[in-house]
Amino acid sequence: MAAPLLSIRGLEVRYATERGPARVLRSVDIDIPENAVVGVVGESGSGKSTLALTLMDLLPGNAQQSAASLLFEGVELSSLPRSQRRRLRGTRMAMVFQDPMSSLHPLFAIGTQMVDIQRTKHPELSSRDLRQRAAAMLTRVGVPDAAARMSRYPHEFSGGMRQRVMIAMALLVQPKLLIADEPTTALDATIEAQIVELLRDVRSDIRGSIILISHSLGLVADLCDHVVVMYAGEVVETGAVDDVFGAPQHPYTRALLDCEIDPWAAVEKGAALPRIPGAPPDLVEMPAGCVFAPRCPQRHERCGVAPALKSLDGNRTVACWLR
Amino acid sequence: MARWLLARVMNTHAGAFGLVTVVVLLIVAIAAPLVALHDPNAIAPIDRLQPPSLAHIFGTDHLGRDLYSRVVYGTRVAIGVSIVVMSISLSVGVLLGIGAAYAPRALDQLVLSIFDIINAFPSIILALALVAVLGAGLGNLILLVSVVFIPQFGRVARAQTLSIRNSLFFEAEKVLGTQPWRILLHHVLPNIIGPIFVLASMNIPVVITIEAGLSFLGVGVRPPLASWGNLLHDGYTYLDQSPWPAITSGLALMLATLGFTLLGEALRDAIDPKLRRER
Amino acid sequence: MSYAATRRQVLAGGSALLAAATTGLLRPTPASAAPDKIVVRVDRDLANLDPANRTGPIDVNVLNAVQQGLIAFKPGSTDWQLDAAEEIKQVSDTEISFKLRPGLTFTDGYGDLTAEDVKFSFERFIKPDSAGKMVDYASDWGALDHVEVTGPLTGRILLKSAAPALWVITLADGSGRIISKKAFEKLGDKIASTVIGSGPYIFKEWKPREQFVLEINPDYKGPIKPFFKQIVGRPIQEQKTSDIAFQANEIDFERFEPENKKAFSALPDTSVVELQGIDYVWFGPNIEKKPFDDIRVRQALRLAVDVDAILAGAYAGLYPRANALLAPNLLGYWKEAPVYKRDLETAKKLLADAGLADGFKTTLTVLSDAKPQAVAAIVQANLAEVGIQVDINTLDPGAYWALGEKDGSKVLDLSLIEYSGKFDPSFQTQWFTSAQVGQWNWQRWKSKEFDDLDAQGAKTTDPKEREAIYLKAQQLMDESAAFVWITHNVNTYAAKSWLKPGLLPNGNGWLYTAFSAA
Amino acid sequence: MKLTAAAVAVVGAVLLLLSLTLLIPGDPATMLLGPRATPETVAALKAEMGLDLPLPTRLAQFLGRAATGDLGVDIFSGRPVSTMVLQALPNTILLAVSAILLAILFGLPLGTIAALKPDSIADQAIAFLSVGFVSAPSFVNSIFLLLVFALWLNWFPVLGAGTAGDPLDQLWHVVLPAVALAVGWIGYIARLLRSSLLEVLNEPYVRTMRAYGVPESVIVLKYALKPACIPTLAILGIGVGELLGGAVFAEVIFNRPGLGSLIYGAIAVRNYPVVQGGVLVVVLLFVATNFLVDLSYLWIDPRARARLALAGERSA
Repeated sequence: MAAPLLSIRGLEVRYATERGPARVLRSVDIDIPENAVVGVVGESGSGKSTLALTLMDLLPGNAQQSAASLLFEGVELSSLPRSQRRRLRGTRMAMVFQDPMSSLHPLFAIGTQMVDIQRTKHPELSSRDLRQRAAAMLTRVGVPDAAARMSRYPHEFSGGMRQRVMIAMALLVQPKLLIADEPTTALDATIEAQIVELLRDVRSDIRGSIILISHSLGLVADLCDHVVVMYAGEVVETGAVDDVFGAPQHPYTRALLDCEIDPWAAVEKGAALPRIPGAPPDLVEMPAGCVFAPRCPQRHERCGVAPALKSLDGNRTVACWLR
Repeated sequence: MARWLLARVMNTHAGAFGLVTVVVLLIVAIAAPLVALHDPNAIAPIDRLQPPSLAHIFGTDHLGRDLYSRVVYGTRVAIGVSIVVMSISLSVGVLLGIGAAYAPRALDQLVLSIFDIINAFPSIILALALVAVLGAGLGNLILLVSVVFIPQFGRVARAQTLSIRNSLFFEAEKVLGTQPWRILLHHVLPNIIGPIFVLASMNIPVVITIEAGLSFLGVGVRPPLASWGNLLHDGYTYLDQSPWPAITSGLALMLATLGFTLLGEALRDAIDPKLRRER
Repeated sequence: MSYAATRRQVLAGGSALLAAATTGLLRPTPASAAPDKIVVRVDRDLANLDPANRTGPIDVNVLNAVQQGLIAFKPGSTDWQLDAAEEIKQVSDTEISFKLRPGLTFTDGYGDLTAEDVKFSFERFIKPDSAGKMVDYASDWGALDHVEVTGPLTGRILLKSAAPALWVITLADGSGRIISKKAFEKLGDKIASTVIGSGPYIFKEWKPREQFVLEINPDYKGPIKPFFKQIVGRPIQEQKTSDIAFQANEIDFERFEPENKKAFSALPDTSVVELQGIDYVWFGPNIEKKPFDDIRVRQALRLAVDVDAILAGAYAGLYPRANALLAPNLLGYWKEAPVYKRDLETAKKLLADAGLADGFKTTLTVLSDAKPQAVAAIVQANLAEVGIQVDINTLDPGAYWALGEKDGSKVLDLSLIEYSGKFDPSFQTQWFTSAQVGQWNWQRWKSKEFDDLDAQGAKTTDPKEREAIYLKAQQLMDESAAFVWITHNVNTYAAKSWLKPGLLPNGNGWLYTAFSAA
Repeated sequence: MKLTAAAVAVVGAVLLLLSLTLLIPGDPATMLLGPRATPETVAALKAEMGLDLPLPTRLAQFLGRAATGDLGVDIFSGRPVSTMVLQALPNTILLAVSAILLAILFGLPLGTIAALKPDSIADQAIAFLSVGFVSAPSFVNSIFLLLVFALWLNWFPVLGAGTAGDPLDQLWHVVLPAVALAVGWIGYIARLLRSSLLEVLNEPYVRTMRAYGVPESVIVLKYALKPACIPTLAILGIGVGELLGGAVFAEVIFNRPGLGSLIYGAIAVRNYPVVQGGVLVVVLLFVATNFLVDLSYLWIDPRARARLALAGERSA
């Protein structure tokens, strides 16, 4: 099978806290195939967003990462100098953030912002051209009378419209890898549905892969080919969406699904948080053994030792002793 | 609480420096009679404007008075004035502020516009205008500088009180029939103290400067009472004959403002980072 | 050109310092030869240039240069010379006749100076103005009855009573300035700020709080020969700033604190002028108040205070000691006045006799300037040694001078007072009469005999007799033991070495016409 | 809304000023006449100055006249206070404006540098300087600058505000006093800007820019500096007040014929009409600048514009 667009091996991320380092990502291995849409699911605090920021190299100052390998289009990212890493952003990679309100600059017209974000990708184009591209793209993502809206400020847009702008930005730079971090969570149900529509609609425009980070299984089931289930900073199960959701192998995946019987319902009532007895572990003082053990209905003596991610048939993987 | 605060303040260099300086100044101010080596007003016409010597470690001024002792007593004036001023404007301001918050709209408005009026004057200018009328002197100085600072405290107190009055548990307490003064005591005051305290400590260096400034202009503390401002002005006048009066008093003044500024900021960051931007 | 250079640098965003250096070089460096323009420092701005309502020496000095009197002061003396008058004489005790020089003209085309103008100028002082208000200096002409014009250029000044003081107090000084009747009627209130004169200088320009400019009057016809083409006066509030400006060659002449004499003498291209004053600084009790009503207490005060220490301390040992009211260069100077040496024993004894063996508390009221406060501090220290505890009450000018009205002085215990003197003894004695109690006689000292002497002295014309009168008057003051004389002041001036200032003995009277090259 | 508040403040200020003159010990009349005053002349003069009227009457008169630009007359020279004040005003404005410009000119870059490399040597040095600057009172600075740059180095003039009509000469004379006033504010602005810039650089919208590889220089200079300046702007409002206060010292020490030295000089001799007029104009100046500062928000922040428009509709 073809080499993946991005392959992550042994990714570790720590945040320095008053109480000591919090290990938010631990020995994470993920492969993102070419032209695939990969969903990353898990409770909040499972490290989904950290994963995204790591890939974008946008981790805050108090975070330190180390990865055995971070291979993107055959290039080892972790060995790239920062300047070149920067040049990847806005050209090969782009990201759509969770909260469209705070993610657009309140003091500048969106036109200005949409022009500046293209410059790394298209240094050759004049500002006028960039403006036209931006306007066109706004129309594409369904912002009415785009040309005029270009000179308006974020606070003059509705939440949904803002998210459309964010998506437009992402499309403008034609990234090979687009990361969408909870693109719909901040929106209310009806708007969310529209944005989901839009995402499905523009899916084909992107000649690359998409990582869709969400805690809404419904959304993932709806948009993704592959899914990665994360818990407390570790990958517990991966595989094709239908397989994983159809026949979950990891108790945690099952638990998640149990909380959300009908994915569509979830979408309607807006991403209900899974209710699983107990709480995720403290990332500063991790318990030994399987991270999920404390909350696991099928816990047994072997869980005292952490299970490795093992491959099953139909190239899925799971980290549990029961398999 | 106190220990925690101390720790927070001491853990930055600036904070530590500020605290130490201020403590030293306070000791000097309180123990001035012990710290000073001579009577600050003892005149010795013969050895006027002497350079530093063993007898007079800062030298002497134009009347042969011991500069070191005068600087020491100047510390007492500077710090005394600023503390008294702060406590006056603090208490008056807080009372007015809380009062306004509880008072009927009209009264509240009145208080606010009084604050506005006071704030319409640049502080030094207001002080000068008041001096023009009341005349100079320690008492008047304290009085009029206090007026200048009342609004700041008033506004903070009022804002805090209002936010509590509009909060849910205030309603709850009312329903439970708790007396207003209890609520005041248990919920309002504790919330006010932090910011007010910070505000006061941030304003002390300002007051010190104003006192010195007015005294420098000869409309502040009256000689022979020693004030850094007076010393500086005399020093300036006799600069050709001896630079020491100007240098020593000037340095004392700057050290004090520096110390209090640093301490004030350390306290602010420790107690209430939100205030960082306000002034 | 050089400015252009500087401007370029500034426009080029060139560093301020560079540009600064250039202008720095442009600034006048001390010239050895006298230029035709000088800049003098005045300690406050001109205020009122109407001779009859002037506010002090700074105004008068300008008026004396721009307007003529019948007579004018001789530089450096209390003596006078002819100016507008070709001849003038005391015909009798109550009559002075004068004859004006022909062809004197006012500036700005206000025509010839005639006896009519003289009459108008002088009689203004004794007639209330349109608003019914007397001019501020009315008292200068208190003795005037009227002026009679006997010809275009001749007239007679007729007095109600003999007034020997008239010559130096009034005729030669501000109140003797001759203004143009025409101008006055035309300008009205504006004469407070516009000076029309016939004098050696014209009042060229006045930029309030920046500078005033005097320029030689080409049409001046009179005996006085001004030297400098232009004299610029710059008001400077802060003494030290002025000192620095002098050292930086921005001004050529200033008065400075005698304490700084050494420093100034050390400056390059600088000559220091010292001038004994005729003011009188003293302190004393309110003798209506206990315990000061007891002469023994007053004598004790006089002996307990160390005047020499005051002069050494507060006056840096540079001021001459005063032992009586009148200064050495005045008529009536009391050479043999007793010089009281400090004598604590006697002082204590006197207090004991007065039943105050263990002293008492009292207050010393002083003006809020540096010197009075220094004096007060020393007096405080001195009196403490005989058990008298002194609180010092410093008042700023407004409050202090307010003591001179509404019987404000009633509340005083001890007070330190400084009055400025004039060239005629009668001017000095007038404030100590019983009539002045409640106004300027703050010590409320009443002596019938003194009152008579004062009245008599004001009328007597014969110098010898007058001298005797004023000596007696001062002896009375001495006997009362109510006055502890300190100094007549000394004035020190710094001038660029090429400049010779024209000063009058009182120190603040400057004859701009007499400023010349050294 | 703000305007009315300002108006109230100003009127109140006038009232305050006038009522103060009631408490005067001794009065200008005597002050003016010195040891020559007879009760009659004093009385006459007081009548002339309207000191004998009851306060409300005087207030009404003063406001009425002030509205027409008449602030009464100098009790010594009889010159209209309004002219005196107007002559002084430009000098003070020039001084204040140059001081502010200096403060911004130096404070902005320093603050930015400090924020770009937090806790670097540069940052520490700047922090140290700033604190030092903040604690140096304007009159100490004035004396120091006067001695060093005017007297010893002779680079700048000592006296006054320069000859009117020669901008260069006036610029010349304003340098030292302006620096004396600005120094404290350089430090203050630098530190304020540093902290707010650091906050802004952690905002999500900055992260968005980074996510598209927008160069850091563009991010800081174009996108971060603008929002970071808002708090600084707010402080400038107050700053002008302190500047006008500090101007008194600078003007006295450098003998600049400005409002501060005018008021100071008048106080010493109890020239109340001048004190009143001078202070009133300073207050107006202060209130006006604060109003301008508020306006400048509208210019910077579109949300503020929106809010204003909204309020407009409501009131309409």
